[in-house]
Amino acid sequence: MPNENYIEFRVHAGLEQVRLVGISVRAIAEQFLTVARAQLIELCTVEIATNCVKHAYDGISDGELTVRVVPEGDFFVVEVRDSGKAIPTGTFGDNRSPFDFDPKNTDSLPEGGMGLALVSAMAEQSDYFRDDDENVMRMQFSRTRAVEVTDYF
Amino acid sequence: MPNENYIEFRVHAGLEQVRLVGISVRAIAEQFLTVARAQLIELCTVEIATNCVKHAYDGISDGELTVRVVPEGDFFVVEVRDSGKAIPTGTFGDNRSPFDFDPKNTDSLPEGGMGLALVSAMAEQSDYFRDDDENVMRMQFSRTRAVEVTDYF
Amino acid sequence: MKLEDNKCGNALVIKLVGDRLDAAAAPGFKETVTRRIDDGEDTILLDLSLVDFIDSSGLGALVSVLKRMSPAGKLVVCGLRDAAFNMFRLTRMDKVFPIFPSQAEALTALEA
Amino acid sequence: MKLEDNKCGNALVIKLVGDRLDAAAAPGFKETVTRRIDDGEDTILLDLSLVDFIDSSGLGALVSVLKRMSPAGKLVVCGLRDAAFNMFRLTRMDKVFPIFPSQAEALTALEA
Ligand SMILES: Nc1ncnc2c1ncn2[C@@H]1O[C@H](COP(=O)(O)OP(=O)(O)O)[C@@H](O)[C@H]1O
Ligand SMILES: Nc1ncnc2c1ncn2[C@@H]1O[C@H](COP(=O)(O)OP(=O)(O)O)[C@@H](O)[C@H]1O
Repeated sequence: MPNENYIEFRVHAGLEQVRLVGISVRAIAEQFLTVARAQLIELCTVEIATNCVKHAYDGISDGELTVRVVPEGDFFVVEVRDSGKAIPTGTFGDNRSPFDFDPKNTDSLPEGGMGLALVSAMAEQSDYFRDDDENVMRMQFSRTRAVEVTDYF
Repeated sequence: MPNENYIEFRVHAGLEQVRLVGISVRAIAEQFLTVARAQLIELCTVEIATNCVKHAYDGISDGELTVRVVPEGDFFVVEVRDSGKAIPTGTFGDNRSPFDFDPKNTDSLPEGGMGLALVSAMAEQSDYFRDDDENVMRMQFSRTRAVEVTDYF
Repeated sequence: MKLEDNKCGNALVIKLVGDRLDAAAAPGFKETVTRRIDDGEDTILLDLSLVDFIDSSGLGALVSVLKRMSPAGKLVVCGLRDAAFNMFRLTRMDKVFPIFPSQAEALTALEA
Repeated sequence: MKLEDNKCGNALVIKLVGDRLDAAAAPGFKETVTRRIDDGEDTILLDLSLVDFIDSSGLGALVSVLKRMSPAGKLVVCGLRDAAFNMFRLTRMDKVFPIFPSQAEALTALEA
Protein backbone atom coordinates (compact mmCIF):
# COMPACT_ATOMS: atom_id res chain seq x y z
CA MET A 1 0.00 0.00 0.00
CA PRO A 2 1.48 3.32 -0.98
CA ASN A 3 1.93 5.94 1.71
CA GLU A 4 -1.20 8.06 1.57
CA ASN A 5 0.04 10.80 3.80
CA TYR A 6 1.51 13.13 1.24
CA ILE A 7 0.86 16.57 -0.14
CA GLU A 8 1.73 17.02 -3.77
CA PHE A 9 2.11 20.42 -5.38
CA ARG A 10 1.98 20.88 -9.12
CA VAL A 11 2.90 24.24 -10.51
CA HIS A 12 4.17 25.89 -13.61
CA ALA A 13 7.95 26.03 -13.35
CA GLY A 14 8.43 29.72 -12.57
CA LEU A 15 10.15 31.64 -9.80
CA GLU A 16 6.91 33.11 -8.43
CA GLN A 17 5.52 29.58 -8.11
CA VAL A 18 8.72 28.44 -6.41
CA ARG A 19 8.21 31.16 -3.80
CA LEU A 20 4.62 30.13 -3.08
CA VAL A 21 5.47 26.45 -2.89
CA GLY A 22 8.35 27.28 -0.55
CA ILE A 23 6.01 29.21 1.74
CA SER A 24 3.50 26.33 1.71
CA VAL A 25 6.11 23.69 2.41
CA ARG A 26 7.36 25.72 5.36
CA ALA A 27 3.81 26.09 6.73
CA ILE A 28 3.35 22.32 6.53
CA ALA A 29 6.79 21.58 7.98
CA GLU A 30 6.01 23.83 10.96
CA GLN A 31 3.25 21.41 11.89
CA PHE A 32 5.84 18.68 12.42
CA LEU A 33 9.15 20.35 13.19
CA THR A 34 10.53 23.46 14.86
CA VAL A 35 10.28 26.80 13.10
CA ALA A 36 14.05 26.82 12.49
CA ARG A 37 13.99 23.36 10.90
CA ALA A 38 10.97 24.31 8.82
CA GLN A 39 12.91 27.32 7.51
CA LEU A 40 15.77 25.06 6.43
CA ILE A 41 13.31 22.77 4.66
CA GLU A 42 11.83 25.75 2.84
CA LEU A 43 15.35 26.82 1.86
CA CYS A 44 16.29 23.40 0.46
CA THR A 45 12.99 23.10 -1.42
CA VAL A 46 13.45 26.54 -2.95
CA GLU A 47 17.08 25.79 -3.91
CA ILE A 48 16.15 22.65 -5.80
CA ALA A 49 12.99 24.05 -7.36
CA THR A 50 14.92 27.15 -8.49
CA ASN A 51 17.47 24.87 -10.16
CA CYS A 52 14.64 23.19 -12.06
CA VAL A 53 13.47 26.55 -13.35
CA LYS A 54 16.93 27.94 -14.12
CA HIS A 55 18.85 24.87 -15.25
CA ALA A 56 16.56 21.94 -16.07
CA TYR A 57 14.14 24.08 -18.07
CA ASP A 58 16.50 26.86 -19.03
CA GLY A 59 14.68 29.14 -21.38
CA ILE A 60 11.87 26.71 -22.12
CA SER A 61 9.09 28.24 -20.12
CA ASP A 62 6.31 25.68 -20.35
CA GLY A 63 7.66 23.14 -17.90
CA GLU A 64 5.90 21.82 -14.84
CA LEU A 65 7.28 21.25 -11.39
CA THR A 66 6.05 18.73 -8.85
CA VAL A 67 6.91 18.92 -5.18
CA ARG A 68 5.77 16.10 -2.96
CA VAL A 69 5.94 16.38 0.80
CA VAL A 70 5.64 13.29 2.96
CA PRO A 71 5.47 14.25 6.63
CA GLU A 72 5.43 10.75 8.00
CA GLY A 73 7.57 8.43 10.02
CA ASP A 74 10.97 9.53 11.29
CA PHE A 75 11.65 11.64 8.26
CA PHE A 76 10.02 14.63 6.67
CA VAL A 77 10.58 13.89 2.99
CA VAL A 78 10.52 16.44 0.17
CA GLU A 79 10.74 15.25 -3.43
CA VAL A 80 11.13 17.71 -6.30
CA ARG A 81 10.45 16.52 -9.87
CA ASP A 82 10.81 18.10 -13.26
CA SER A 83 10.87 16.79 -16.80
CA GLY A 84 13.68 19.02 -18.04
CA LYS A 85 17.35 18.34 -18.67
CA ALA A 86 19.17 15.97 -16.37
CA ILE A 87 21.78 17.34 -13.97
CA PRO A 88 25.17 16.71 -15.62
CA THR A 89 26.83 13.62 -14.15
CA GLY A 90 29.16 14.42 -11.31
CA THR A 91 27.50 17.73 -10.40
CA PHE A 92 25.64 16.35 -7.47
CA GLY A 93 27.71 14.71 -4.80
CA ASP A 94 30.68 16.80 -5.80
CA ASN A 95 32.85 16.94 -2.72
CA ARG A 96 34.37 20.38 -3.01
CA SER A 97 32.42 22.72 -0.76
CA PRO A 98 31.86 26.27 -1.96
CA PHE A 99 31.93 27.28 1.71
CA ASP A 100 35.52 26.21 2.13
CA PHE A 101 36.66 29.74 1.40
CA ASP A 102 39.10 32.03 3.14
CA PRO A 103 36.95 34.79 4.67
CA LYS A 104 39.83 37.26 4.35
CA ASN A 105 40.27 36.60 0.65
CA THR A 106 37.35 38.17 -1.20
CA ASP A 107 38.34 36.52 -4.47
CA SER A 108 37.79 33.08 -2.95
CA LEU A 109 34.14 33.75 -2.09
CA PRO A 110 31.47 31.90 -4.09
CA GLU A 111 28.92 33.86 -6.12
CA GLY A 112 27.02 30.75 -7.18
CA GLY A 113 27.09 26.99 -7.05
CA MET A 114 25.95 26.99 -3.43
CA GLY A 115 22.46 25.49 -3.76
CA LEU A 116 23.32 21.80 -4.03
CA ALA A 117 25.99 22.12 -1.36
CA LEU A 118 23.46 23.61 1.05
CA VAL A 119 21.06 20.76 0.42
CA SER A 120 23.76 18.09 0.83
CA ALA A 121 24.75 19.64 4.13
CA MET A 122 21.32 20.26 5.58
CA ALA A 123 19.27 17.25 4.58
CA GLU A 124 20.05 14.09 6.54
CA GLN A 125 19.90 12.32 3.20
CA SER A 126 19.59 13.61 -0.34
CA ASP A 127 19.51 11.66 -3.57
CA TYR A 128 19.22 12.65 -7.17
CA PHE A 129 17.93 10.16 -9.70
CA ARG A 130 16.11 9.86 -13.03
CA ASP A 131 12.65 8.30 -13.03
CA ASP A 132 11.48 7.69 -16.59
CA ASP A 133 12.05 11.06 -18.18
CA GLU A 134 11.90 12.98 -14.95
CA ASN A 135 14.58 14.32 -12.66
CA VAL A 136 13.92 13.59 -9.03
CA MET A 137 15.64 15.14 -6.06
CA ARG A 138 14.65 13.43 -2.86
CA MET A 139 15.55 15.08 0.43
CA GLN A 140 14.98 13.56 3.83
CA PHE A 141 14.97 15.60 7.00
CA SER A 142 15.09 13.87 10.35
CA ARG A 143 12.15 14.69 12.57
CA THR A 144 13.80 13.58 15.75
CA ARG A 145 17.27 15.04 15.44
CA ALA A 146 17.52 18.49 16.93
CA VAL A 147 19.96 20.33 14.77
CA GLU A 148 21.72 23.55 15.55
CA VAL A 149 22.68 25.80 12.69
CA THR A 150 26.23 25.73 14.04
CA ASP A 151 26.37 21.97 13.42
CA TYR A 152 26.75 22.57 9.71
CA PHE A 153 30.05 23.08 7.83
CA MET B 1 -2.93 30.52 -23.15
CA PRO B 2 -3.93 28.93 -19.85
CA ASN B 3 -3.24 30.87 -16.71
CA GLU B 4 0.12 29.61 -15.48
CA ASN B 5 -0.02 31.25 -12.11
CA TYR B 6 -1.62 28.46 -10.12
CA ILE B 7 -0.68 26.14 -7.31
CA GLU B 8 -2.29 22.74 -7.47
CA PHE B 9 -2.41 20.41 -4.48
CA ARG B 10 -3.07 16.72 -4.90
CA VAL B 11 -3.66 14.69 -1.81
CA HIS B 12 -5.30 11.57 -0.61
CA ALA B 13 -8.83 12.47 0.50
CA GLY B 14 -8.40 12.33 4.27
CA LEU B 15 -9.05 14.78 7.07
CA GLU B 16 -5.37 15.09 8.01
CA GLN B 17 -4.61 16.06 4.40
CA VAL B 18 -7.47 18.57 4.43
CA ARG B 19 -5.87 20.22 7.45
CA LEU B 20 -2.47 20.50 5.78
CA VAL B 21 -3.91 21.81 2.53
CA GLY B 22 -5.95 24.35 4.51
CA ILE B 23 -2.83 25.58 6.27
CA SER B 24 -0.97 25.84 2.95
CA VAL B 25 -3.77 27.68 1.22
CA ARG B 26 -3.89 30.18 4.06
CA ALA B 27 -0.11 30.71 3.87
CA ILE B 28 -0.42 31.43 0.16
CA ALA B 29 -3.50 33.63 0.58
CA GLU B 30 -1.64 35.72 3.16
CA GLN B 31 0.78 36.73 0.42
CA PHE B 32 -2.07 38.43 -1.44
CA LEU B 33 -4.75 39.33 1.10
CA THR B 34 -5.11 40.35 4.74
CA VAL B 35 -4.65 37.75 7.46
CA ALA B 36 -8.40 37.84 8.22
CA ARG B 37 -9.36 37.26 4.59
CA ALA B 38 -6.80 34.47 4.33
CA GLN B 39 -8.40 32.80 7.35
CA LEU B 40 -11.80 32.89 5.64
CA ILE B 41 -10.29 31.37 2.52
CA GLU B 42 -8.76 28.58 4.61
CA LEU B 43 -12.15 28.02 6.24
CA CYS B 44 -14.01 27.77 2.91
CA THR B 45 -11.35 25.46 1.47
CA VAL B 46 -11.53 23.20 4.49
CA GLU B 47 -15.36 23.14 4.43
CA ILE B 48 -15.49 22.02 0.83
CA ALA B 49 -12.58 19.57 1.08
CA THR B 50 -14.12 18.05 4.22
CA ASN B 51 -17.37 17.54 2.31
CA CYS B 52 -15.42 15.65 -0.35
CA VAL B 53 -13.99 13.34 2.28
CA LYS B 54 -17.22 12.89 4.23
CA HIS B 55 -19.88 12.97 1.52
CA ALA B 56 -18.43 12.54 -1.96
CA TYR B 57 -16.20 9.63 -0.92
CA ASP B 58 -18.18 8.45 2.07
CA GLY B 59 -16.55 5.30 3.29
CA ILE B 60 -14.49 4.72 0.16
CA SER B 61 -11.08 5.67 1.38
CA ASP B 62 -8.95 5.61 -1.73
CA GLY B 63 -10.13 8.85 -3.29
CA GLU B 64 -8.00 11.77 -4.31
CA LEU B 65 -8.60 15.44 -3.79
CA THR B 66 -7.28 18.28 -5.92
CA VAL B 67 -7.20 21.87 -4.75
CA ARG B 68 -6.10 24.50 -7.21
CA VAL B 69 -5.33 28.03 -6.08
CA VAL B 70 -5.11 30.83 -8.63
CA PRO B 71 -3.89 34.00 -6.98
CA GLU B 72 -4.19 36.22 -9.99
CA GLY B 73 -6.19 39.14 -11.26
CA ASP B 74 -8.94 40.67 -9.15
CA PHE B 75 -9.91 37.36 -7.63
CA PHE B 76 -8.19 34.80 -5.52
CA VAL B 77 -9.71 31.60 -6.88
CA VAL B 78 -9.85 28.25 -5.10
CA GLU B 79 -11.12 25.19 -6.94
CA VAL B 80 -11.73 21.89 -5.14
CA ARG B 81 -12.13 18.70 -7.19
CA ASP B 82 -12.97 15.13 -6.33
CA SER B 83 -14.11 12.13 -8.34
CA GLY B 84 -16.68 10.88 -5.85
CA LYS B 85 -20.46 11.13 -5.77
CA ALA B 86 -22.09 14.27 -7.08
CA ILE B 87 -23.78 16.66 -4.65
CA PRO B 88 -27.51 15.89 -4.81
CA THR B 89 -29.32 18.40 -7.02
CA GLY B 90 -30.74 21.29 -5.09
CA THR B 91 -28.32 20.98 -2.15
CA PHE B 92 -26.11 23.76 -3.26
CA GLY B 93 -27.74 27.10 -3.77
CA ASP B 94 -30.45 26.19 -1.27
CA ASN B 95 -31.75 29.48 0.06
CA ARG B 96 -32.63 28.59 3.61
CA SER B 97 -29.82 29.75 5.83
CA PRO B 98 -28.92 27.57 8.80
CA PHE B 99 -27.93 30.79 10.56
CA ASP B 100 -31.46 32.12 10.49
CA PHE B 101 -32.05 30.72 13.97
CA ASP B 102 -33.53 32.22 17.09
CA PRO B 103 -30.62 32.56 19.52
CA LYS B 104 -32.97 32.14 22.48
CA ASN B 105 -34.38 28.87 21.16
CA THR B 106 -31.76 26.18 21.58
CA ASP B 107 -33.75 23.67 19.52
CA SER B 108 -33.53 25.92 16.47
CA LEU B 109 -29.72 25.91 16.41
CA PRO B 110 -27.99 24.02 13.59
CA GLU B 111 -25.66 21.11 14.41
CA GLY B 112 -24.69 20.57 10.79
CA GLY B 113 -25.43 21.69 7.28
CA MET B 114 -23.47 24.91 7.77
CA GLY B 115 -20.52 24.35 5.45
CA LEU B 116 -22.08 25.20 2.10
CA ALA B 117 -23.93 28.16 3.61
CA LEU B 118 -20.68 29.58 4.95
CA VAL B 119 -19.07 29.29 1.55
CA SER B 120 -22.03 30.88 -0.25
CA ALA B 121 -21.90 33.77 2.16
CA MET B 122 -18.18 34.36 2.24
CA ALA B 123 -17.02 33.83 -1.31
CA GLU B 124 -17.89 36.65 -3.69
CA GLN B 125 -18.84 33.92 -6.13
CA SER B 126 -19.15 30.16 -5.76
CA ASP B 127 -20.19 27.60 -8.32
CA TYR B 128 -20.57 23.88 -8.23
CA PHE B 129 -20.39 21.87 -11.44
CA ARG B 130 -19.48 18.45 -12.86
CA ASP B 131 -16.48 18.26 -15.16
CA ASP B 132 -16.30 14.82 -16.77
CA ASP B 133 -16.60 12.53 -13.79
CA GLU B 134 -15.36 15.06 -11.30
CA ASN B 135 -17.12 17.38 -8.91
CA VAL B 136 -15.78 20.89 -8.98
CA MET B 137 -16.44 23.62 -6.48
CA ARG B 138 -15.05 26.93 -7.62
CA MET B 139 -14.83 29.78 -5.13
CA GLN B 140 -13.77 33.29 -5.98
CA PHE B 141 -12.65 35.76 -3.37
CA SER B 142 -12.29 39.39 -4.25
CA ARG B 143 -8.82 40.74 -3.72
CA THR B 144 -9.86 44.36 -3.69
CA ARG B 145 -12.97 44.32 -1.54
CA ALA B 146 -12.18 44.88 2.11
CA VAL B 147 -14.67 42.77 3.97
CA GLU B 148 -15.58 42.99 7.60
CA VAL B 149 -16.73 39.86 9.34
CA THR B 150 -19.85 41.77 10.37
CA ASP B 151 -20.81 42.19 6.72
CA TYR B 152 -21.97 38.60 6.58
CA PHE B 153 -25.47 37.35 7.42
CA MET C 1 -7.53 16.73 20.40
CA LYS C 2 -6.70 16.49 24.10
CA LEU C 3 -9.04 18.00 26.67
CA GLU C 4 -7.90 19.08 30.13
CA ASP C 5 -10.49 19.00 32.91
CA ASN C 6 -10.29 21.13 35.98
CA LYS C 7 -12.92 21.63 38.66
CA CYS C 8 -13.26 25.21 40.00
CA GLY C 9 -15.99 25.36 42.63
CA ASN C 10 -19.17 24.26 40.86
CA ALA C 11 -17.76 24.81 37.42
CA LEU C 12 -15.96 22.30 35.27
CA VAL C 13 -13.29 24.04 33.20
CA ILE C 14 -12.47 22.14 30.01
CA LYS C 15 -9.47 23.40 28.11
CA LEU C 16 -8.97 22.31 24.51
CA VAL C 17 -5.32 21.41 24.10
CA GLY C 18 -4.82 21.63 20.35
CA ASP C 19 -5.06 24.37 17.80
CA ARG C 20 -7.91 23.14 15.62
CA LEU C 21 -11.52 22.27 16.33
CA ASP C 22 -12.26 20.80 12.90
CA ALA C 23 -13.91 17.73 11.40
CA ALA C 24 -11.08 15.54 12.68
CA ALA C 25 -11.28 16.86 16.24
CA ALA C 26 -15.03 17.45 16.58
CA PRO C 27 -16.23 13.86 17.24
CA GLY C 28 -13.78 13.28 20.12
CA PHE C 29 -14.56 16.68 21.61
CA LYS C 30 -18.29 16.08 21.43
CA GLU C 31 -18.03 12.61 22.95
CA THR C 32 -15.90 13.68 25.90
CA VAL C 33 -17.93 16.76 26.79
CA THR C 34 -21.20 14.87 26.37
CA ARG C 35 -19.95 12.26 28.84
CA ARG C 36 -19.17 14.95 31.41
CA ILE C 37 -22.66 16.41 31.01
CA ASP C 38 -24.24 12.99 31.35
CA ASP C 39 -22.14 12.46 34.48
CA GLY C 40 -23.94 15.45 36.01
CA GLU C 41 -21.77 18.50 35.27
CA ASP C 42 -24.14 21.43 34.76
CA THR C 43 -21.81 24.41 34.81
CA ILE C 44 -19.18 24.16 32.09
CA LEU C 45 -16.57 26.62 30.93
CA LEU C 46 -14.84 25.80 27.62
CA ASP C 47 -11.42 27.41 27.37
CA LEU C 48 -10.65 27.84 23.67
CA SER C 49 -7.54 29.96 24.12
CA LEU C 50 -5.31 27.54 22.20
CA VAL C 51 -7.70 27.12 19.29
CA ASP C 52 -6.98 29.14 16.19
CA PHE C 53 -9.24 27.37 13.74
CA ILE C 54 -12.89 26.33 14.09
CA ASP C 55 -14.86 25.06 11.12
CA SER C 56 -18.55 24.22 10.78
CA SER C 57 -17.97 20.71 12.13
CA GLY C 58 -16.35 22.17 15.23
CA LEU C 59 -19.16 24.66 15.65
CA GLY C 60 -21.71 21.87 15.18
CA ALA C 61 -20.05 19.95 18.01
CA LEU C 62 -20.27 23.03 20.25
CA VAL C 63 -23.98 23.38 19.46
CA SER C 64 -24.49 19.67 20.14
CA VAL C 65 -23.04 19.83 23.62
CA LEU C 66 -25.00 23.01 24.32
CA LYS C 67 -28.21 21.17 23.40
CA ARG C 68 -27.21 18.32 25.69
CA MET C 69 -27.15 20.58 28.75
CA SER C 70 -30.15 20.57 31.05
CA PRO C 71 -32.27 23.76 30.76
CA ALA C 72 -30.97 24.94 34.13
CA GLY C 73 -27.33 24.29 33.17
CA LYS C 74 -24.79 26.83 31.95
CA LEU C 75 -22.23 26.46 29.20
CA VAL C 76 -19.93 29.37 28.40
CA VAL C 77 -16.74 29.84 26.41
CA CYS C 78 -13.63 31.91 27.00
CA GLY C 79 -10.29 32.84 25.48
CA LEU C 80 -11.42 33.16 21.87
CA ARG C 81 -8.64 34.10 19.52
CA ASP C 82 -9.38 36.21 16.44
CA ALA C 83 -10.16 33.39 14.02
CA ALA C 84 -12.40 31.61 16.52
CA PHE C 85 -14.19 34.82 17.47
CA ASN C 86 -14.77 35.65 13.81
CA MET C 87 -16.31 32.21 13.32
CA PHE C 88 -18.75 32.85 16.20
CA ARG C 89 -19.70 36.25 14.79
CA LEU C 90 -19.99 35.01 11.22
CA THR C 91 -22.50 32.36 12.24
CA ARG C 92 -24.31 34.47 14.88
CA MET C 93 -23.22 31.99 17.53
CA ASP C 94 -21.89 34.95 19.51
CA LYS C 95 -25.57 35.55 20.33
CA VAL C 96 -25.96 31.99 21.59
CA PHE C 97 -22.87 31.29 23.68
CA PRO C 98 -21.87 33.64 26.51
CA ILE C 99 -18.29 34.62 25.65
CA PHE C 100 -15.68 35.82 28.17
CA PRO C 101 -12.15 37.07 27.60
CA SER C 102 -10.53 34.87 30.24
CA GLN C 103 -11.17 31.96 32.59
CA ALA C 104 -11.11 34.32 35.57
CA GLU C 105 -13.81 36.59 34.15
CA ALA C 106 -15.95 33.64 33.11
CA LEU C 107 -15.67 32.04 36.56
CA THR C 108 -16.60 35.27 38.32
CA ALA C 109 -19.70 35.58 36.12
CA LEU C 110 -20.65 31.93 36.65
CA GLU C 111 -20.43 32.32 40.42
CA ALA C 112 -22.57 35.47 40.48
CA MET D 1 12.22 44.01 -4.74
CA LYS D 2 12.26 47.72 -3.98
CA LEU D 3 15.39 49.34 -2.54
CA GLU D 4 15.31 52.54 -0.49
CA ASP D 5 18.43 54.71 -0.58
CA ASN D 6 19.34 57.11 2.14
CA LYS D 7 22.59 59.03 2.57
CA CYS D 8 23.88 59.29 6.17
CA GLY D 9 27.14 61.24 6.26
CA ASN D 10 29.57 59.28 4.09
CA ALA D 11 27.51 56.14 4.19
CA LEU D 12 24.81 55.07 1.77
CA VAL D 13 22.10 53.18 3.60
CA ILE D 14 20.21 50.80 1.32
CA LYS D 15 17.12 49.23 2.79
CA LEU D 16 15.58 46.20 1.10
CA VAL D 17 11.83 46.70 1.01
CA GLY D 18 10.52 43.18 0.55
CA ASP D 19 10.67 40.01 2.54
CA ARG D 20 12.63 37.74 0.23
CA LEU D 21 16.09 37.99 -1.29
CA ASP D 22 15.71 34.99 -3.58
CA ALA D 23 16.37 34.05 -7.21
CA ALA D 24 13.56 36.37 -8.34
CA ALA D 25 14.84 39.37 -6.37
CA ALA D 26 18.61 38.83 -6.63
CA PRO D 27 19.23 40.17 -10.17
CA GLY D 28 17.49 43.51 -9.50
CA PHE D 29 19.21 43.88 -6.16
CA LYS D 30 22.62 43.16 -7.65
CA GLU D 31 22.11 45.56 -10.55
CA THR D 32 20.96 48.46 -8.40
CA VAL D 33 23.67 48.14 -5.77
CA THR D 34 26.35 47.62 -8.42
CA ARG D 35 25.26 50.86 -10.07
CA ARG D 36 25.63 52.74 -6.78
CA ILE D 37 29.13 51.35 -6.29
CA ASP D 38 30.10 52.25 -9.85
CA ASP D 39 28.73 55.75 -9.17
CA GLY D 40 31.34 56.09 -6.41
CA GLU D 41 29.67 54.98 -3.19
CA ASP D 42 32.35 53.32 -1.08
CA THR D 43 30.66 53.01 2.30
CA ILE D 44 27.47 51.01 2.09
CA LEU D 45 25.15 49.74 4.78
CA LEU D 46 22.57 47.14 3.71
CA ASP D 47 19.53 47.12 5.98
CA LEU D 48 17.99 43.63 5.78
CA SER D 49 15.52 44.10 8.61
CA LEU D 50 12.49 43.32 6.43
CA VAL D 51 14.03 40.22 4.84
CA ASP D 52 12.99 36.88 6.27
CA PHE D 53 14.23 34.61 3.52
CA ILE D 54 17.60 34.55 1.77
CA ASP D 55 18.56 31.72 -0.54
CA SER D 56 21.84 30.91 -2.27
CA SER D 57 20.96 33.22 -5.17
CA GLY D 58 20.42 36.10 -2.74
CA LEU D 59 23.64 35.31 -0.96
CA GLY D 60 25.44 35.11 -4.30
CA ALA D 61 24.19 38.61 -5.11
CA LEU D 62 25.50 39.89 -1.77
CA VAL D 63 28.91 38.36 -2.49
CA SER D 64 28.88 39.88 -5.99
CA VAL D 65 28.36 43.40 -4.72
CA LEU D 66 30.98 42.87 -2.04
CA LYS D 67 33.49 41.88 -4.73
CA ARG D 68 32.56 44.98 -6.69
CA MET D 69 33.64 47.31 -3.87
CA SER D 70 37.03 48.94 -4.10
CA PRO D 71 39.57 47.43 -1.66
CA ALA D 72 39.34 50.54 0.50
CA GLY D 73 35.53 50.48 0.55
CA LYS D 74 33.28 49.12 3.29
CA LEU D 75 30.11 47.11 2.94
CA VAL D 76 28.27 46.02 6.06
CA VAL D 77 24.84 44.59 6.84
CA CYS D 78 22.38 45.20 9.67
CA GLY D 79 19.01 44.11 10.99
CA LEU D 80 19.30 40.40 10.25
CA ARG D 81 16.25 38.44 11.29
CA ASP D 82 16.62 34.84 12.47
CA ALA D 83 16.28 33.13 9.10
CA ALA D 84 18.66 35.56 7.42
CA PHE D 85 21.20 35.32 10.23
CA ASN D 86 21.04 31.51 10.10
CA MET D 87 21.77 31.67 6.38
CA PHE D 88 24.87 33.78 7.03
CA ARG D 89 26.08 31.39 9.71
CA LEU D 90 25.28 28.26 7.71
CA THR D 91 27.42 29.44 4.84
CA ARG D 92 30.16 31.05 6.97
CA MET D 93 29.31 34.42 5.44
CA ASP D 94 29.06 35.79 8.98
CA LYS D 95 32.87 35.72 8.86
CA VAL D 96 32.88 37.77 5.68
CA PHE D 97 30.30 40.51 6.19
CA PRO D 98 30.45 42.77 9.24
CA ILE D 99 27.01 42.35 10.85
CA PHE D 100 25.33 44.91 13.13
CA PRO D 101 22.05 44.70 15.02
CA SER D 102 20.71 48.07 13.88
CA GLN D 103 21.36 50.94 11.47
CA ALA D 104 22.44 53.15 14.37
CA GLU D 105 25.09 50.72 15.58
CA ALA D 106 26.35 50.10 12.06
CA LEU D 107 26.61 53.82 11.35
CA THR D 108 28.52 54.47 14.57
CA ALA D 109 30.99 51.74 13.66
CA LEU D 110 31.36 53.03 10.10
CA GLU D 111 32.13 56.53 11.34
CA ALA D 112 34.76 55.35 13.81
N1 LIG E 1 17.91 20.55 -12.13
C1 LIG E 1 19.08 20.72 -12.77
N2 LIG E 1 19.21 20.43 -14.08
C2 LIG E 1 20.38 20.62 -14.73
N3 LIG E 1 21.48 21.10 -14.14
C3 LIG E 1 21.44 21.42 -12.86
C4 LIG E 1 20.24 21.25 -12.09
N4 LIG E 1 20.48 21.63 -10.83
C5 LIG E 1 21.77 22.02 -10.79
N5 LIG E 1 22.36 21.90 -12.01
C6 LIG E 1 23.77 22.22 -12.33
O1 LIG E 1 24.50 22.18 -11.10
C7 LIG E 1 25.16 23.42 -10.85
C8 LIG E 1 25.20 23.72 -9.35
O2 LIG E 1 23.91 24.00 -8.86
P1 LIG E 1 23.74 24.84 -7.52
O3 LIG E 1 24.66 24.28 -6.51
O4 LIG E 1 22.31 24.87 -7.15
O5 LIG E 1 24.25 26.28 -7.88
P2 LIG E 1 23.72 27.38 -8.92
O6 LIG E 1 22.36 26.99 -9.34
O7 LIG E 1 23.76 28.64 -8.13
O8 LIG E 1 24.73 27.38 -10.04
C9 LIG E 1 24.36 24.44 -11.64
O9 LIG E 1 25.11 25.57 -11.99
C10 LIG E 1 23.94 23.62 -12.87
O10 LIG E 1 24.97 23.60 -13.83
N1 LIG F 1 -19.05 16.84 -2.05
C1 LIG F 1 -20.31 16.39 -1.75
N2 LIG F 1 -20.79 15.26 -2.30
C2 LIG F 1 -22.02 14.81 -1.98
N3 LIG F 1 -22.86 15.44 -1.14
C3 LIG F 1 -22.44 16.57 -0.56
C4 LIG F 1 -21.14 17.11 -0.83
N4 LIG F 1 -21.01 18.26 -0.13
C5 LIG F 1 -22.15 18.42 0.54
N5 LIG F 1 -23.03 17.42 0.29
C6 LIG F 1 -24.39 17.30 0.86
O1 LIG F 1 -24.80 18.60 1.26
C7 LIG F 1 -25.13 18.63 2.64
C8 LIG F 1 -24.77 20.00 3.24
O2 LIG F 1 -23.36 20.15 3.30
P1 LIG F 1 -22.72 21.15 4.36
O3 LIG F 1 -23.46 22.44 4.28
O4 LIG F 1 -21.27 21.23 4.12
O5 LIG F 1 -23.03 20.54 5.77
P2 LIG F 1 -22.57 19.16 6.46
O6 LIG F 1 -21.43 18.61 5.67
O7 LIG F 1 -22.18 19.60 7.83
O8 LIG F 1 -23.76 18.29 6.44
C9 LIG F 1 -24.37 17.47 3.24
O9 LIG F 1 -24.97 16.99 4.41
C10 LIG F 1 -24.42 16.44 2.10
O10 LIG F 1 -25.62 15.74 2.13
